[in-house]
Amino acid sequence: MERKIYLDHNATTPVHPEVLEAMLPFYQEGFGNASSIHSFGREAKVALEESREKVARFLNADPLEIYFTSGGTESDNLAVKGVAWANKKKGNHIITSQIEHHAVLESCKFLEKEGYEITYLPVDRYGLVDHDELKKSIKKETVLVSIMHANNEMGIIQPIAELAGLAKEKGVYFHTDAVQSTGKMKIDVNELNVDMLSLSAHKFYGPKGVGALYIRRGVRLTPLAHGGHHEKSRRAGTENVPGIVGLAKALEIVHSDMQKEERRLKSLTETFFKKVTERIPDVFLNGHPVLRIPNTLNLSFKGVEGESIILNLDLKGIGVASGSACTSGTLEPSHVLSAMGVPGDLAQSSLRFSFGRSNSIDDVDYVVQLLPEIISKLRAMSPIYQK
Amino acid sequence: MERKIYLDHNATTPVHPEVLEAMLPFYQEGFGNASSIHSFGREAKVALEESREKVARFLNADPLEIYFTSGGTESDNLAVKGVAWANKKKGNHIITSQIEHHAVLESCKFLEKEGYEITYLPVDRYGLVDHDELKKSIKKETVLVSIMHANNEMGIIQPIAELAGLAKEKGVYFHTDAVQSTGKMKIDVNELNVDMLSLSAHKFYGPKGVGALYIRRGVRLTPLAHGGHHEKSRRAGTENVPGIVGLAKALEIVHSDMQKEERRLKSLTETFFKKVTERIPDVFLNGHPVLRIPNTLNLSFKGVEGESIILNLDLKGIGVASGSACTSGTLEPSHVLSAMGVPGDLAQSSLRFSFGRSNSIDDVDYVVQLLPEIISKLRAMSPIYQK
Amino acid sequence: MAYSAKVMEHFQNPRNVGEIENPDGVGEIGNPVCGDIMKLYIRVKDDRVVDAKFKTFGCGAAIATSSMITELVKNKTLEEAEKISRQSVAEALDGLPANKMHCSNLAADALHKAIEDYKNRKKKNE
Amino acid sequence: MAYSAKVMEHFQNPRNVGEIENPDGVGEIGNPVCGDIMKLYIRVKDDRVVDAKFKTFGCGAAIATSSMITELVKNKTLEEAEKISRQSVAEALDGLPANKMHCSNLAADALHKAIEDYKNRKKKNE
Ligand SMILES: Cc1ncc(COP(=O)(O)O)c(C=O)c1O
Ligand SMILES: Cc1ncc(COP(=O)(O)O)c(C=O)c1O
Repeated sequence: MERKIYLDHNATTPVHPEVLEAMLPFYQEGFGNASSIHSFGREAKVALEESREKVARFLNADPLEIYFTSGGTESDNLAVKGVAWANKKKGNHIITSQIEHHAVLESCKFLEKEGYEITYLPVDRYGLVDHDELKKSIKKETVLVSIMHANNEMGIIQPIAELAGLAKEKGVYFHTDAVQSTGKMKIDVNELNVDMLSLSAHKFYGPKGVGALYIRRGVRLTPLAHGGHHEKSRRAGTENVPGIVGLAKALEIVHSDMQKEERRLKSLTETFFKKVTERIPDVFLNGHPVLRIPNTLNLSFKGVEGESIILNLDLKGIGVASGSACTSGTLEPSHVLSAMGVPGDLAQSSLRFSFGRSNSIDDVDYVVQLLPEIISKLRAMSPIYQK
Repeated sequence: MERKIYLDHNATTPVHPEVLEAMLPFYQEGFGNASSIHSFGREAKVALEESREKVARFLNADPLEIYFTSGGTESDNLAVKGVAWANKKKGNHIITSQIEHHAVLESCKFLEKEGYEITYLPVDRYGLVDHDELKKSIKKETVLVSIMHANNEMGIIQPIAELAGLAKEKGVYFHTDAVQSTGKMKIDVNELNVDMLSLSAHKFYGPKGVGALYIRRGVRLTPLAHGGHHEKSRRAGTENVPGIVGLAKALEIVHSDMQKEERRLKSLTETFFKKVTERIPDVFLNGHPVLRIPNTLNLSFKGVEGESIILNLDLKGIGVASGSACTSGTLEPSHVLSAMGVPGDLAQSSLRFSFGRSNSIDDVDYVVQLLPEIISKLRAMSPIYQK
Repeated sequence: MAYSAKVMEHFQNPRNVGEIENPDGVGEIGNPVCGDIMKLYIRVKDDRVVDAKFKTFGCGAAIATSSMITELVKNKTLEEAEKISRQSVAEALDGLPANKMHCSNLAADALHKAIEDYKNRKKKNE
Repeated sequence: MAYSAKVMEHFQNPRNVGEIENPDGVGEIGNPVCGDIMKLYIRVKDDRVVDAKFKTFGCGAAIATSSMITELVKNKTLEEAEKISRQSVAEALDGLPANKMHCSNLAADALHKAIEDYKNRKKKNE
């Protein structure tokens, strides 16, 4: 069989075998509806609440503050729109950053059309939001600040605790999209000082289609999905028990060896970066060099468009992602690179390598061995590359 | 082991073994993100689009008209709020019925608070919406009529094609919540003449946390979840590929022997009803006697409160549901029975038996044998029951 | 919702179900919240509740609290019986689910009504 | 997004990559939609395109269409070459994914620019 190397763990991850094992009993045996009062339902309910407790424990939250959703996108939408709708009387101003995931950005754009005012904070060339910019932007009408923890494209980590402190001082709710940081580093909602935090199971070896929103006690928020009294009436819909059990189990697993895995991934990415830059000229790291999650490298290969590299790697069984316009569907290159001031052609030339549990140093060596030839072949074809 | 009999298939169903088998390859092998362009992603994308085609085929729709969601609740919310938001310029009036599922009712109540006008159509004592009432209610400002196909509590089937025809005549969108009918009877969006139709996989032996909304080409609708370009930008969020594959497979399975299973379930429920009423006096069938899905019986046991029956059956391993206030969480008895004009004490005395694939005539016999003693014990305790 | 073992035990084997013929006091109460109905009968001798029986149309919690209160009240003086509160019934049952607390009101209220009824009758007869 | 086998074949083995020294015409075009850039060189003899080469900074579709158009145009008269449209390139590649159709514009536009360039040079020399 052809060798397959997956270097796109920020897009999604395979379900961990123990996660799947934990989920299986709830498809056919413990399949009840957690709202039913008979034994079938109670069994599901117990699993649901145990999962909630587990998740709360790993986030240093109270189980009553954990709400299960269908994923990161729903969590983000619920946080942003939910707070906006519920706090109309206080104001109609929301602050976010230019580098958020589309789930936050598009929620904000939707609210903008509804008459809300949105401030999109700029970032510096490393991708960091400026403390003073945030401070200046908060005003009487501000009801929410939403700034992501780790950026999905770059891996940059924002100093959330500090930024959230500014919001808290002014009595403004703070939400963070922790979809990319959860599972890759310690998450403590109190240390982070946030009122809401989004996460998505499939980013940390859990199943797709399930996520959670941490909502600190006391936060006023209108539901996105109305219906039954599930999730304390904040998120209606029959609970996806196998998925929720899987989410909790996945969180448990990533926590069981987090520091070790952090160190391992950091070493893999560092080795990869070192070898790539040794063997290929004109490669640039995008985003902050240090404030980053351990698994992610965003590199620009001058003179070569991202998709054309992806396709060549794909032909060798290697899966990576790019922020190039031609793969994004929007036909615009990465809004994150644009916000960081990366010039258009370098933005078009960017590739994201995101490592994970399945990767070893062998994978690094394999990719590093193939990449130079691919890049030089493409550069030979490029009208804008001069050695 | 204690005998277990599940008679609550309208609440949820166990995942069919073949469904689980179809899902499994997408947790660890074909785990890619369907938006990724590398081979991992393409494999997921193929599975996603094949599932969409399958679902479309069974509904007699076009694959482009099938949108996957996180379940029935989300589908209902998306249809109701989505159309309301997108068609503000045309009008702010929505028509629904008093017996809808909470996912539709609460969406309407939310819109009411936002300034929309909602008409909640009454039903007759059999639970049927009146054709003329609907006709009278449609006005210039009406943008949507949402009336459910089969009611979850009673099993009553509305004459959707007829009702939808009225809406169509006036150029008003028609949505139907087919969460309870899908999998239990043939669903053809063209015969039903609807513009939108909600379904939820876990009601027909598929997994929880995944559903679909059929949206006829040309319907204007604002998304509920904003973000990436998934589902043609109408429902953002990484696609739950295993869940979606499971949904499609489940639909395939229920379609493979639908007529046979319909007949079998009809015979089971008829036998059950006959035997129960033979052995227990003062039992009343709620809802239309004929226009009903084949698996559902809603019975009122005069003088006895629903939860107390459920608990007694539960002690014998039998799972059923009730519409009694004390199990609903809302502390109000079934809004459906109220709308049908069933008196309060009979509403409190109602029990829903919903049969499914796991049930045989043995189950009927077993329950029918236990039930008389339970009812007479409780009636002996009842201050309102006189023989 | 999960009932305690004690609730389930009383629900399965309710004590003192029935009516007392020619009772000394009767308390009937309908729960406006959920529609449950309870009827509590007492027999009083020398200012002491010597017997209590109930009939209840209601959920598991309503039946268990009914059963429990008839146990609690037996052989109590009227003064002691009047002190039996909603809370004491729930506690005696090792607690009730949060969304069922309203059901424990039923039993205590019916008892207090029955005692009131006994007192009214006595007054009339005096 | 799924590319046809033909697209992938041209992407993997692009024909006529490079520059023509002292070309008779050059067409350079940047795709304003997605930022791709293509440079197409032609050699013309007796009103016939006898050679064509390209350099492209772009996605799979951009590279494949570039390669394909150099093949299509070779040995065509200028008149014939001018008739090569965006559509004909896409068709020659057994189609392109819907969201990549804009990339096929690149190659056809670059060719037409190169021919125009050739004609302008010729006019100047006349
Ligand atoms: C930072 C971030 N937020 C939100 C999301 C959305 O999560 P999901 O796709 O699970 O809805 C993603 C991933 O797609 C992400 O990387
Ligand atoms: C008629 C009806 N509509 C909608 C729903 C909601 O579906 P889900 O629980 O999958 O969100 C249900 C079931 O709960 C239902 O029976």
